[in-house]
Amino acid sequence: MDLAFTPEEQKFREDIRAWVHENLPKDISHKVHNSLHLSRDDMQRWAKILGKKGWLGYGWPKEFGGPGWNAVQKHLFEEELALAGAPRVVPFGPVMVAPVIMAFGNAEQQKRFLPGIASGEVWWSQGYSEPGSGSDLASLKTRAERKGDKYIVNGQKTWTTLAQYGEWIFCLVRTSTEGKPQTGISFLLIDMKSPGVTVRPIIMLDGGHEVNEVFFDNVEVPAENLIGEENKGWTYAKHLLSHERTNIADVNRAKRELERLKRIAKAEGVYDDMRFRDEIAKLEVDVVALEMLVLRVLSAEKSGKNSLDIAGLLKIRGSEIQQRYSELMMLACGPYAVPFIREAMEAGWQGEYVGAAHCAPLAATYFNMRKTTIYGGSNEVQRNIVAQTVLG
Amino acid sequence: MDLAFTPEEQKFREDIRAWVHENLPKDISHKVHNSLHLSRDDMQRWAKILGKKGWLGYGWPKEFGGPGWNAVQKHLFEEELALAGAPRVVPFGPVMVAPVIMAFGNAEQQKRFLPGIASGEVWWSQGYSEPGSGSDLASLKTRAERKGDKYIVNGQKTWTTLAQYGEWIFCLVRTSTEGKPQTGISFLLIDMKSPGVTVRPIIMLDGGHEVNEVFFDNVEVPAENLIGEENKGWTYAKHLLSHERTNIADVNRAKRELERLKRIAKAEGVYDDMRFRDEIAKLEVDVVALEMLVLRVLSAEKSGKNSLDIAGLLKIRGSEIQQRYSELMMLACGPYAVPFIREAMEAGWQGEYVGAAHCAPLAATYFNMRKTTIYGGSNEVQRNIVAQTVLG
Amino acid sequence: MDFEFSDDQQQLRDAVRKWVDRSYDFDKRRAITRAGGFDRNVYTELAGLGLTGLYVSEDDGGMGMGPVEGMVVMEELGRGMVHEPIAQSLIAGGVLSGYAGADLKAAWLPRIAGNEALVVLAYVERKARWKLDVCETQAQQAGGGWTVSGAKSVVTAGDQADAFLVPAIAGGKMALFLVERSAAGVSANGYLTIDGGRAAEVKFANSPATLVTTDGLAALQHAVDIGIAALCAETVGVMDKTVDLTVEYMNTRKQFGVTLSTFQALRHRVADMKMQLELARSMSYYASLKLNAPAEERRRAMSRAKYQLGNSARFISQASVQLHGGIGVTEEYIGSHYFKKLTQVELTFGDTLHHLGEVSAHMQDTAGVFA
Amino acid sequence: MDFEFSDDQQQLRDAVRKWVDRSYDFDKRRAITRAGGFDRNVYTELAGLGLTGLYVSEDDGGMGMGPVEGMVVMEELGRGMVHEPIAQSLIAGGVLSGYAGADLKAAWLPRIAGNEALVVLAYVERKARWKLDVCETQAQQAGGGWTVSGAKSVVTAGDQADAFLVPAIAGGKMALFLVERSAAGVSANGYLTIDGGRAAEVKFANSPATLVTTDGLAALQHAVDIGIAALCAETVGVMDKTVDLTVEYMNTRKQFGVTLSTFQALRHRVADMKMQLELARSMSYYASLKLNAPAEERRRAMSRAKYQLGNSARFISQASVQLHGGIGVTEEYIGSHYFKKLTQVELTFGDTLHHLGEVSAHMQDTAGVFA
Repeated sequence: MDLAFTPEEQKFREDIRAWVHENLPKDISHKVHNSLHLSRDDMQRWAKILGKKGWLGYGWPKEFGGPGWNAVQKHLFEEELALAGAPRVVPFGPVMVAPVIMAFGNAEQQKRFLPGIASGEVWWSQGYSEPGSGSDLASLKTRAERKGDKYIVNGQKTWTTLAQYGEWIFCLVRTSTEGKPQTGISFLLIDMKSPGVTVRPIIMLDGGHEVNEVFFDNVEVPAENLIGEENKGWTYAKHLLSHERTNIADVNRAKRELERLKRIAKAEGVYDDMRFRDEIAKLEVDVVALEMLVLRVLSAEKSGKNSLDIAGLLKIRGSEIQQRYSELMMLACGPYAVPFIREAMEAGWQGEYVGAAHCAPLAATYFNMRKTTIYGGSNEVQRNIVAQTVLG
Repeated sequence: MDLAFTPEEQKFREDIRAWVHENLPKDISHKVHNSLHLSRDDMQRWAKILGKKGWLGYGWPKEFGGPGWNAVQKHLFEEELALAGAPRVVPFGPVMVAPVIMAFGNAEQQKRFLPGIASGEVWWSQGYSEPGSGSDLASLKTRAERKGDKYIVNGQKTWTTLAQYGEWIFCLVRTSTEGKPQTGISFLLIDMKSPGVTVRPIIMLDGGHEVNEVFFDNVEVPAENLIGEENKGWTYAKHLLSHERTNIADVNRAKRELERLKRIAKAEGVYDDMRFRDEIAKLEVDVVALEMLVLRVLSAEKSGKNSLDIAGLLKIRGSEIQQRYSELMMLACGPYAVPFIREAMEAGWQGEYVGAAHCAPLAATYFNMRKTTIYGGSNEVQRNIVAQTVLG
Repeated sequence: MDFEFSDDQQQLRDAVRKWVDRSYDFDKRRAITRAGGFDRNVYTELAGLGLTGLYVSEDDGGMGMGPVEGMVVMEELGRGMVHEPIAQSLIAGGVLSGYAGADLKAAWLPRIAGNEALVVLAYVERKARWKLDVCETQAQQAGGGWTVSGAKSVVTAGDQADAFLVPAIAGGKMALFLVERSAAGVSANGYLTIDGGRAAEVKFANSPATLVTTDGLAALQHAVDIGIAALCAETVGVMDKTVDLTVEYMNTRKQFGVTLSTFQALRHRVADMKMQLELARSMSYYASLKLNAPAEERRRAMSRAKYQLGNSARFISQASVQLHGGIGVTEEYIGSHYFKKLTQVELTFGDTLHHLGEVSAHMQDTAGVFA
Repeated sequence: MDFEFSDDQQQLRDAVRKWVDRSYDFDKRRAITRAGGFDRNVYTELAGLGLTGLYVSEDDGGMGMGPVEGMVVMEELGRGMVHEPIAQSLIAGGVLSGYAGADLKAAWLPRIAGNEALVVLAYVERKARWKLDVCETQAQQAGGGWTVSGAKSVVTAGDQADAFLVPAIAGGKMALFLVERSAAGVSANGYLTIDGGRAAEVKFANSPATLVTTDGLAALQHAVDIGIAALCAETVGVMDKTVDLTVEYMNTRKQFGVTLSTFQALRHRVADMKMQLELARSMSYYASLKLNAPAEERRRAMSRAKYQLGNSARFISQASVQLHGGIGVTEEYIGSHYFKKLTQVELTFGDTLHHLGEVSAHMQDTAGVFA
């Protein structure tokens, strides 16, 4: 047992840190550090910088052009990016669909899709949820009917994050209504420029446009865009989920934001108010405990001995912590968190801030963070899963 | 709307207060104020004092010899007793079985049983729960078979509070296995001196002997001890539950104990520690809010207009508050709550207290209070009930 | 001890509810937010119902009513999340009635009751946070009158109001002044608030002011307490509706082939919401019934109430969004606006931690409602 | 970064678990409680396993092991709720090894490791509560030696121990002394503790004492930190077993015709217990891995850990009893003893609020495990 990273791991971390320091545009990290609005250009600019270095697919094995890092290295990479104020890697391409294409796609598909994902050129979206299928994803209804060498897709996806920028979308579609709901689902890649695809914004309670409805009206999809076998899509999707582990805890971001919370509390004069300070102290312990939990999972993966099946705990705790720091930042500003001036949440606003610039986006961030206990399998679903592992 | 009690209600309160001051033995109130062990004699001595005044059955209508008080008067009476440090009236006779006998017993039964209950002479116990029937009370199995003019009772009751002192016990027994479980239950009064009745102590985690198992082995019970009709017992028992309303919140005791908590915190030097003091402050608000909730129910009863169906809320909140003040008292004493010296929890102990006399019973009380969220319909069952009223 | 509403109070409630149902639906409210978060026409309608003059005596053209009527009105306005700040009229009516001289009363109370003047409290300062006794705004005697200089933050409808109640330091001690928005040196920079309503930064530069009272801190405390009682009642209305919406959704929305209301874990959450709602309602009653108590007792009661309401609002708002799932975090769904409204409650007249501190600092040896 | 146990550590764990399973079942433990809460023969058995000398160097007859081994041992002892205080031997071994002179080490460490001497920390004072720097016990230099006078409370197995580590003020500064129980002027008044173990009030009246170190506060802080790390590990063991018991009961006990584990609201409670358990286990690792860090970093880590463990213990103990229902509050059921043990954890080496205060007072600008 040892808490310290090995010298090799430390060296790895320092190399990443130096590179990020050199290559992360300051205007972008400024926005991240201050919860200001990130444009499509910001996100894609950073994605392409990573892509050029070969690190956008930082979880990829060497055979597909990735760095072939182990779990600890991936964690250190994520941590250095987060602490430096890099935008989160938009996961739909490199983290979500790419592993599925690698594992279940054919050579042709791999050759066709992976380079655009690795370089950050092509923006992918995820088409899973539907209006009637939230926690109960397997009940999805979007149909794909095979007609010759094409699928005709009809239906609707929703909560599709950043689909307004999407060029391709990977979808779970129903290709059969026989048997259990899970067995009739296929995994299809769809060009969003195809006729019949419509994207409609969903405005969130913070006023932001982050998610969308995506409608499919007799969309023709070449059959060659089917991943693996028809009706096996559920299996592939589950494989994908198993690739998301420690990252869902978002502990690195939590560390960054906890430091920001302390800065804001100091600026607002509440860091020395024992009542408020105690709330930060509680969160401090929460973050340390979450990080230890994450490190335990990493250690188990590294050793390959006993895997720790606690992804549900990481999701629950991580999201609770995200909500809490966003809430405390807002409370730190007190009355000055009340103004809701959208322009003040953009970088470079020349208006007069109410209170201080750091106050402007805090309520919006608190609102936005409500999603974290809902998406990616709501915390209630996660508790079901945890209970299942404990109680049977 | 008016928060103040009417002059008549105030006068009523003052009369009660004066009488209690005059008649409550100081040795008994000393024990109550300090959570020391109450003997059977203590409890019965007080019951007989109340009985002599005609106030043991303080909830009884005039026609049965009670004072005929309204809901507010009953509340004021309970409050004055609680604040003065009177032991809680042992409810099984005057509060639980008596109303059932009044409502569903025949004249003969009323004549035979009510006087002994009103005077405090006869100690009653309650035979509801069984080893297999806790929250699911209707699944009870204790059988009563009619043989001529007798019932032959076989089975077991459990969690029978103070049954070691009991002379009579009112039981729910199964007289039929047909139909829904609820329909085959009868309400039977059983003389605990009958052959075949055995009482075995259950020692609680605080080391106290408060509850028992009661075994019935071919116990002969005269058929005249059946209340109302055979197989209608469930209805009577439910009637009984509807007679327990605001009292289950135990808010008067909470007020007394909150004051005690403040005294202990001062003596232990933590009243001026902001962190600890804040915990008391939170409880202070909890108690005020609970009292307001109780007063709202009383007001609704008094006005007869809109009844407030929130007994479940009173039970949940009241029990949580009881647990919390017992926990805070223990924490106030810190390391001095660790010793567990049973003799030091008796009045008049001549030994050397560790820390201070007030520290001695605190952990035991904290342990004992765990029961409050379990008994009388666990808080989970109460939440089911509340959810039913809200969601249908 | 009586918590029943009189027939008159019930009629008042019905009248306000009917107005909300008829004249202030979600689309209307949303349009007002888009237009800036305040609609003077709506305010005029509310004045027509007599609500702006609730705490103004009948002699001065008001309704001459008390805290219970104020509570009834605010509960109903809360159910509809009405932006237009009747609570500010209650504050202005109450404070001027209680602290101003006869001339000032005669000049302003009829105008408040008659909707000629929207008068709002301008007291938040950058260095004060929730403290009422921290004030950098200064007052100077000039000729026969006064001027004030300073800046006040997050003033409700501050660029729409006709006048402000402004605490300022006069001769080393806090006094309370009335300043008209049209007065020289007054500027108001308005913006939307997180609940979709309106507020402003208001600055005073040697602005002519009328003295309301030299007992400024007492008047300010009283003003805030009127505001807290009104806010508590409003919050009860907001939460009541939030619970209704949640219940309706859970009984409609299906997952895994059954309605959400089938799941015990979610049912228990709703039971906890009901608990928080009823505790909050109880403490709102308590606040209104203590609003005319002596200052110390009144202030203790308001802090207790605001602490409970803050806790309840936090639990109910967060639980409601969570129980709704995705739809609960969308702008188009009304529920998310209830969430935002409840968030703003926390950030108004002192947050929950602040009032915990007040409760803690002013505890007595005795306990309970009558202690 | 590696949280895997070595083969040696795994073997140590297995050995202790085997001993607990074989030699310390519930009946045995209960009998020890009835007989006073401490059994020297059991302590001797534990010494036979090498546990009393875990932190004593091999040169001094001990095992020369470190915090991770201490953690492994304490977890297993926790699972069995073993009364006999190995944590005290860890403290005595660690503190004497770190702070005592060569002679004192040579005289006592072999006896501790060899079970000839049970040495326990006697530091709680009436006026100190959880503060380590409040001490009224006085030390006087007399001839070539020292005497101490004062009273220490809730000393683990205080009337069974052979010697005490006693902080006392010498020349205005805290020093640490070793006092034998057989020394003149020592009295120990023993009693059961709430977990069924044993403690005592110990008084010293001009009792001959040996100076361990003049750097008494640092040594005491270190002693308590060794105790906290051990207690955290022990608590993980206790909670681990508590969760197991609860799961077993819920999968057995039927209500309404189905097992308790069928009810979603109860299932979610179990998920929350699992959460608290794993957070606690993580922080117990953290505590043990920081036990040899520089004093300031070490102390900060121990407070963070004890705060988490306190919260987890409270939640798990209370939830476990509640999920059991009636049986959970009976003396005859083993689960209620786990509850009591977890209650005592809260009252040992500083409660949760105390350690929150420590975390709060020593926060840094950075965050996380490596900050």
